[in-house]
This record gives sequence, structure tokens and C-alpha cells, in this order.
Amino acid sequence: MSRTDAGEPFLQHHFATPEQQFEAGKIGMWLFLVTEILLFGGLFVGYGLMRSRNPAAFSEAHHHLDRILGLTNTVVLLVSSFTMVMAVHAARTDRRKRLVAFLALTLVFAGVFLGIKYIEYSHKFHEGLLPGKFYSHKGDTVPGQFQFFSFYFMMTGLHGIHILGGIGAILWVLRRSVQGHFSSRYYTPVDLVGLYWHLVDLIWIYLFPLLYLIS
Amino acid sequence: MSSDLSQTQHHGGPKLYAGVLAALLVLTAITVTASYVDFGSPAVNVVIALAIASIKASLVALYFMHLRYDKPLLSIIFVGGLFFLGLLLMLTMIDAGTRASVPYWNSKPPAGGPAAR
Amino acid sequence: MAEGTNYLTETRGLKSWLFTVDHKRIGVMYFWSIMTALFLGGVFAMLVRIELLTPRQTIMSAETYNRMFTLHGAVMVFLVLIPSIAATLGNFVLPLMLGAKDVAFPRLNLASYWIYVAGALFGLYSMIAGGIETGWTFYTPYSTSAGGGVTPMVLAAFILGFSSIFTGINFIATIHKLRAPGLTWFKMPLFVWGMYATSIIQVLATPILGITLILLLMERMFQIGIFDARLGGDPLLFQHFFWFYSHPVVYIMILPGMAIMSEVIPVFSRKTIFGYKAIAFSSIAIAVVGFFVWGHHMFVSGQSPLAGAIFSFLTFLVAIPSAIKVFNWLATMYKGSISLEAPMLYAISFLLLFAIGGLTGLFLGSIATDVHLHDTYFVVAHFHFVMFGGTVIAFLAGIHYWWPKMFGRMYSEKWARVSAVLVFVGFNLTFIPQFIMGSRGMPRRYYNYLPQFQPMHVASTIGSWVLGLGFLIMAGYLFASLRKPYDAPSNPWGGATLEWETASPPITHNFETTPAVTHGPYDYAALRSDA
Amino acid sequence: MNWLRSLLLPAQGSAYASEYDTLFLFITLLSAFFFLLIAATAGWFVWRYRRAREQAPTSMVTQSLALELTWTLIPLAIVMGIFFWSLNQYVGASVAPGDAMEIQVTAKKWLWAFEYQNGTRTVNEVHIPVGKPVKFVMSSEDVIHSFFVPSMRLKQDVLPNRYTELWFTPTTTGMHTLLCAEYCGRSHSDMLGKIWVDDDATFQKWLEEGDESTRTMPLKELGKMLYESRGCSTCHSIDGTRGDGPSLRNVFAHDIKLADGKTVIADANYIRESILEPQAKIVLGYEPIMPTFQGLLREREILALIEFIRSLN
Repeated sequence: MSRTDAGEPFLQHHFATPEQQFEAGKIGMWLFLVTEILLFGGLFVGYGLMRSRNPAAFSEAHHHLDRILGLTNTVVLLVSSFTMVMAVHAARTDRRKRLVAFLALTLVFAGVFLGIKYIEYSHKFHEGLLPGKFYSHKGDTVPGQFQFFSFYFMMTGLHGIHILGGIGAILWVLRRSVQGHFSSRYYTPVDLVGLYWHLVDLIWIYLFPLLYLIS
Repeated sequence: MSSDLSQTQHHGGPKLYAGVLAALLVLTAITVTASYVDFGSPAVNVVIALAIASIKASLVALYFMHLRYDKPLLSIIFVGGLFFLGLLLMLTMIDAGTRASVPYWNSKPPAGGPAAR
Repeated sequence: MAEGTNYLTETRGLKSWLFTVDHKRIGVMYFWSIMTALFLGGVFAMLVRIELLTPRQTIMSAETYNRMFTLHGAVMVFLVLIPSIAATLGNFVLPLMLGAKDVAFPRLNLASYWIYVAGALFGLYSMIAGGIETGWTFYTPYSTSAGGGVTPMVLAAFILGFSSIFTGINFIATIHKLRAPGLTWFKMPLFVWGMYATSIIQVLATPILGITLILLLMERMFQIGIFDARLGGDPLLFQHFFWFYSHPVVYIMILPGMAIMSEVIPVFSRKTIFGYKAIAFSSIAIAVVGFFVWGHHMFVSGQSPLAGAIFSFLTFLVAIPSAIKVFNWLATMYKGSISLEAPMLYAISFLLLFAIGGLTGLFLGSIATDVHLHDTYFVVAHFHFVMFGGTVIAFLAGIHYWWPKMFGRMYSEKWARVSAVLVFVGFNLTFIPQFIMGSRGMPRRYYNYLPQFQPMHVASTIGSWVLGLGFLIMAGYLFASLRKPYDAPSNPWGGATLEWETASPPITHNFETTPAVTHGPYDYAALRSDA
Repeated sequence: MNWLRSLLLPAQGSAYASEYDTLFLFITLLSAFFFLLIAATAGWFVWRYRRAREQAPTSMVTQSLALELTWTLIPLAIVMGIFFWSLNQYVGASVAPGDAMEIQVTAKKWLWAFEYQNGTRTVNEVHIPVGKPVKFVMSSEDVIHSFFVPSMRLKQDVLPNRYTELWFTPTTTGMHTLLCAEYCGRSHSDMLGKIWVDDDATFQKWLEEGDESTRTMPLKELGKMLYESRGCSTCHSIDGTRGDGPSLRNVFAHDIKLADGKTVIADANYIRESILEPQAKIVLGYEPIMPTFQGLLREREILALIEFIRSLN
């Protein structure tokens, strides 16, 4: 990549100004986020249809989920979103130490989230509350509960994969932050990773009531 | 032209973000509480839960994701995506909800007629 | 004529191609890859046609036949038609038309190409991993119970989806942010509008395919109970999901074709396009309304009659913007100065074939008539008229139109015309009999058929040979042109869009200086006075 | 118009088919008109405005709202007309009259099984009375199939775990072809059936006593006919080639190796059991996929099949 302007080390050659590059990046990121929403959206539609075909099984099955753990994870993720936006703010206002600190905090919360998810998953594995043909829970009164767990694992699993992806992305911007790449003149990667992280949070905001809070 | 991006964008600050976080936590508490209340029909609970979730999602999108301060194009992209997802949900549900061997507009065929019209 | 270096010669060696971020080189790599896939898909098609020469076994067993038509469909849809115009000509021409140095995200563009290659390899792997015989539509529960290479082929389609999404994201961002100074939205060439509409669909529809294929694989591996009726699932949900993607995909294929028409017709008529805004907005309208109509693939599937009625209504609405385009193209030719060189010959072919494809769509959008015609050869003929008569013919028009720009050489005009006529005749001979067979009740995907249909099958097979001959000739003169020295002028056809202002082939950064847009994309009078 | 109808469409088997054909031909003529309009206009322009010299002046007109509206609104009006006509026809055809005779249909790879309300069961062949509405209530045992009767212009997918319906009132006696229109695997194109429309008396007699011909036909001939019409031939060859099931050539009175390691002699009782309880003894190297024909064949028909298989030695 030829760098045309020594004053703008991260300006790619085919852009005229940093603004143009920043805005193009944002458009690209938002389009990507939309594809993510639709990807999850397909699962939501499938969930909606299966739940309306089989409401009793879904309602019965969700009692096997631990609301406290789900609630904790919701709070953890919301707070991590807050630390992320603070990191972006720090980058924009040229506070590099705060940027590094908030990114690191976000990583910690992401780790906590996955830790809690691990506890939940191992509990489900133990009880045989597994998707599809692996479902082996005994003593069900309502048939078809495996469907709920199919969706539970697919939705939280896909979400978990996105958390892992987010951790990778945050590690990448964290490394670049430590190297001092970002400033108020150039913080596009921080901003875009932030957007991605908020989307992961946003999807969980829907997953939590749909999976844990069926009344 | 200044290339300092912070000059051209206003995104709010820590105080606003903390306020949004507080609102999100309160709404989370409300949604958990609401799930214990019997509103007469499970459908009402679903609607309430989804409505609160949507408020929370809007807060995240507007403030954490800066949509409120960004160019409208980004909001159009976001809302556009939701629109097409809604379309998939709606038309699929219309099919699933009205699937019967006899269409609703003619559920009582005239007895004995050769062609029920 | 190009002096000095151009994008083809500036750097050399395999690595300089495989890791290039130059949109033009990526476009060229896509071009050769897609041509290879087209050749493969074409061979499968010829074999299918030969098998159908007789009502019983001709050259292959029923299993082989089923694999053959599945591969033909999957290769043509996922490896050829979806990326065809957008990834090759779109990649090459779009930044040039905008006066940009590259697309917005060059590395993403390269990633898109390599993902395409990876997907294609997965698809080919499914051939040796037991073969796949589900049809390219992967309908459940057949696809969840069938053995063989279903899993790799489904993964291939999933991977290819990312390639498509990346191209779409790239184009939208490019069109928004990288237009040359003075190039306002309504001064953009209509090709760009078409690409914009296409990209919208690629971004919005493809993720649903992704999740559908994931669910299909989950159902196959874990029996999660979403599509399998025996487990409480709903096979129609798969069809809804699948067609939510796969109907808009038809517009991913045809919109770029229409976009090429909107360039070729005015240039070869030397006349400003008629109804610029009508054509531009109809592209967007097609992109949006195209999402509302998927259920017309499901009129006899057991879908509710109410949903069927709604989808039929919406289907008729989406017919209108296509009609508007056709009439505007015709009006563009009126009082023009028309020259029938190869690109224009293909454009005229497109007008005729697409008209037939569109009009026969009326039979299929209309809910009562569709019941009889659904899943017959009528449908096969209809979508070949749109996909081949539309997309592929427009692709050929575009290749002939931009060939001098891409490779800096002129091809033999005489042989190009011979080939264009053979393709047109061969195509019609192949598919018109299929309309008649279909409406007479010949179902598709039939290995054995009732003897009464044999004469029409024979005609159709002979047509496929004529068509194949046309393509062979085309390959011949196109390859021959590449052996010549650069001989293409920078603007051989007298086009007024920006890509004709730079050399043929262009330099690596497209333009010596960023062009300022002073005249409209179809302002041939201004071009003449400049000259 | 009759020549066009008979060129494009199969024979009509019901009043609905003739209604259908009217709409079909209307759209055909409309399409032909618009196609010729487009083709003639394009051809005329290409010839009339061909480029004679390089710098020929061209029209500067670039838009006309009136024209745009014309070619938007007229096609819109036409397609809306087709939509309502078509919808009306579809609604009329979608609900079976209350007195329709019901026949249960089970589709499976790769045959059609029918059951009448009096318990009569047939495979790949169904008799119905002329002039009376008949309703098929259909379901699949495996994948999706589609019940397609071209002469009635009707088609309906047949789904597992669900009932779908299709009805018509046949107006002409004779044989109507039934095809499977949804791709269902290797023998999809052999999943054919025959719908015999009989006059009332013949139908009643058939329902009570079965086919006249099958009662008098020699056993071996009857067996061959059943082998071809009841779906046996989709899996079992008679020339020794391997299908989804073992070939029937040189089977009778031969030793058969079973999947469980035992060997049996294929005598009449073995064949009878294999038809009625196909899962009881599985031949080595084959999947247990054959459906049972219990209740689908009369005693004489089973005898005929055994006789036919014996003749293949």
C-alpha cells in the first residue's frame, strides 16, 4: 500500500482524505452488521415459528435454564458495551492510556461472559439437555423439548462464536493501541470494532428474554 | 481542511454513556420482573419482553453506536436491514398461521355444489 | 494504444497476480475462474441433454443423471451466474466509471476472490465425496436424508455467500464514497445504478442463505427438528428461507445484465439513454420488491392459499419495472444511429430473449396457471430464458464491449457476429421446445420420460450442440485476440463514460489524474465537440 | 384457437381444465402480442436508424413523462387483470365440494398407494367415476412428492406428516396419467400412476370385484402386469442388474444369503413373506427400505407375482 502523505500514515492511496476513508469504513462496517443481523434473524424467525408450533414444550424446557446466570451475563455484556464505548471515546480524545485500560476491561468482561457461559453449558451437558438427537434428559412431561435446546445451543453458540471473534478483534486493536497507532486523527479500527461489539451486545439483548424469560 | 475527526463528529461523552448504561440496567430489571407477572396471555408477555428489548437495543444503537450523531445513511442501512428481516418474519408467519386445507375465505363450502365458488 | 506499462504489465509473476489488490486484476482473475466454471457447467448441461435424447437410458444411469443436473444447477447458479457480471465486469469497470483509483476495500475484494476459489473447490470436492443428487435447491427432507456429498456442497454454497457479501459491501461503499468530483448520483452511468441495486440484494439476502444452510447442516448432523416433519419441524420453512434468498438472487443475476444493456444500447445507438431516472429507479424498485415475491415458488407446496394470493399479487408488481426498462431501451434506439457490432447484436438478442423470459413469467406468477406449470419444463425454459437469455447474453455483450478495455486488444468482429448468431439460434432451438413440453405436462428432473416427448427432446439436444458450437467459436477468437499486440484504441465504440477516457488497458491507478466530470454518461454530442 | 390449444396443452379431463385453458391461451396471445410488438419495434429501429455515416445526428429527446406513465400504467392494468382472473379461478378450484368422494393417497419412494373409503386399496392405479367430484387426501411417508395430473391441470405437493388435498370432477372416461412432479430421488421419473375414469356402473363393479381383466388373465401375465404397474420395477430388475432391491431373475428356488448370515431357499412362501412383510428377511447387501404390500394386493395377485418370478428362471 503506497502511503502518499507522511502526515497521514494510515491513509490508503485510493482515498483523498481521512474523512473519506473513515466514512467508507463505517458504511462497510454497518453493511456487515446488517448481514450479521439477518444471519441471526433467520434463527429468530425459525425460533418464532417453532415456538408458536410447540409453545408448551418451549415454556417447559426453558425452566432448565438458570435465570440468575442469564441475568448476570446480560449485565456483564451491557457493562462491557459501556467500557467499549468509553474506549472509543478515549481514542477520539487522544487519551491513549485510558484507551488501553478500557479495551482491557472490555476483554475482562468478555472473558467473564464466556466463563459463565461455560458453567451453563457444562450443566446442560451434564443433564443431557442437548440439541437434536443428543437430547437425553429424562422425565420430561411435555414432548419436543429437544427443539428448544436445539435453538438454545444454536443461538447462544453462534453468539458465543461472535464473542470469540470480538475478543480477537479487541486484542488486535489493543495491540495497536499499545503501539500507539491511534489518535484523534485516526481511530477507525477502534470505532469499527466498537460497533461490532455493540452489535453482539444488541443481539444478546433479544436472546436473554426469548430464551430465559418465557413465562 | 482539518483532518482531526473529533472536530467533525459529536458523540456525547462519559456522562451520557453512564446514563445510557444505567437506563439499560433498569430496563433489564424491568423485563425480568415483568416475566413473573401474569398478563392474562403468554402473548402479552412476549410482546412486553420484546418491546423492552427493542427500547434497549435502540439505546445501544443510538448512543453506543452513535447512530444519533452519524450521517443518516448509516441509520438507513440499519433500519433497512431490520425491515427486510421483518418482511421474512411477517410473510412466513402469514403462511404458517393461515395454513389449513380449506382457505379462510371459503371455510363453508355450499353443500352439494359441483364447484364451490 | 498503450505505450509504457499498464495494469497487466506493471508487475510480473504469479505472486503479483495472486496477491494483487488491484480491482482490475481481481476482475480478470474472477473472469477466468468464472469462465472455467461456465465451461464445466456447460459440459454438465451437454451431458444432461445427450442423456435425454432417448426416453430411457442413453449414456448414463439414473443416479449419474441426477448428479449431473444437480451439478449443472449448482455450478451455474453459485459459481457462474451470481458472481458473473458483478465480480468480473463490475469489479473491473465500476471504479473506472466512478473515476476512482480502486474499490473502497481492496483487500476485502481480494479476500472475496479467494473465498470464491475456496468455495468452488469445496463444490468440486462434493463430486468426489459421494456426489450430490438433491438438485441445487437442497429441498428438505430429501437433502437431510440423502447420502453423499451434500455436506461439502452446502458448505461450498455457504462459503460462496461470503464472497458475494464482500463484493456487495465493497461496491456500496465505493459508490457512496469514491465518486470523482462532479459525479453526482444522477450523472452516474446506469451500470453503476444496476451494480448498486445488485449489491443491496447481495448484502441483504445472502445472510439468510447462510443461516438456512447452517440449519440444514444441523438438521443433517444433529436432527434438531426444524425442517424434518417427523421431528416436529416444517419442511416448508426451509422453502421459505431458501427462496427468501434464492428469489432475490435471480435479481442479483439479472440486474447486472440490465445494467450492461443500459450501457451498450445507448453507445451503439449514439443516443442519450431514454428515461434515465426511470431506469435507475426501476433498478432500485426491482431490488426492493424482489424481496416480496419468493412465495411464488411455493404455490403448490402446501403453502396457505392466502399467502399464495399475496405472493402472486406482489409478483405481478415486480414485473412492471422490468417492462419499463425494456420500453426505455427501445425508445433509446428510436432515431438513433445504430451500429450492429457484436455487443449490440447481443443486446438485441437480450431484448428478444428477455422479453420471452419475462412474458412467460406471467404464466408462472399467475397462481392458477402456475399450478399446472410448476416443476415442469415450462419453468426450466422460463428461467433459462431469463438466466441465459438475460444474464449470460448480457454478460457476453459486456465481455465484447469491455474486452478492448480489459485486455487492450480487439477481437475478430466477423467471428464474433457468427458466434452471436449461433448462440441465439442454438439457445432458442434448445429451450423453445421445452416450453411446449412443459405446458404439455413434462415434469422437470426426469430421467425417463413418456415417449411422446422424444421429438422435442431431440430438437432441444440438437439446439444445445449449436449453442456449444457458438461458445467454442467465441473461445477461439477471444483467445486468438490475446496473442496479438495491443491494438485497441482507448475508446473504440465512442462511449461517453469515464472508463473510456483512460488508456486500453488502463494504468494501474486507472487515471493519470483524477478525472473531473463535465458531461453526462450518455452525452455523445459533448464527446463529439470535445474531439 | 383449437390448434394452438392442442399444440400447447394436453387433452382436457375436466371442466376446470377447459377454464384453465382459456386463461392460459389468453396469456399466451397477450404475450405473443407484446413479444411481436417489442421484436418488430426493435427490428424496425435497427433497420430504419442503422448507422449510415459516422457523424449522423441523433435525436436529443431523453425523456417523456407521458410515455413513462403509458408504459407503466398499461402493463400494470393488464397484469392486475390477469391477477384477479387467475385468483378467482384458483379460489374456485381450491375447495372441494362437500359430497366429493374421498380417496386417501400415500406417496412413498417410489409409488402411489390409494385407499378407498370401503377399504379397497390399490397401488399406482386408481379408478374413479366420471362426472363426480373426487378428492384426494394425500400424505407422504418419506420425502416431498407432488401429485400431478396434466389432463386436469392440477398439481399438489405431498408432504410428510401433513395432509394436503386435491380434487377434480372428471368429465371424460379413459386413462389419465399421474406423475410425480417434485424431485424425490433415483426413480422419481418412474413414479407414475394411472387414473382410470370409468362410467358409474363399471366403477361400482370394479370397486366391488376388482378388474375384469385381472380376474381372467393368466397368472403369469397378470404377474408381469402387476410387476410393472405396482412399483416393483422401480427397485427390482428382471434382467439381473442391481437396483435398490435385488433383481428377480434366477431367484425362485435358489439359495438366498440374508443379512443376518442365514441362507434360505426362495420358495413361494419366502416370496409371499417378502411382499407382505419385507423387513422380516433382508437380503445380504441391501437396505431394509421396501414398503409392505399388506392389504394392497389380492390373494390372486400375490399368486400371480410368485408365478411371474418363477418364470424368470
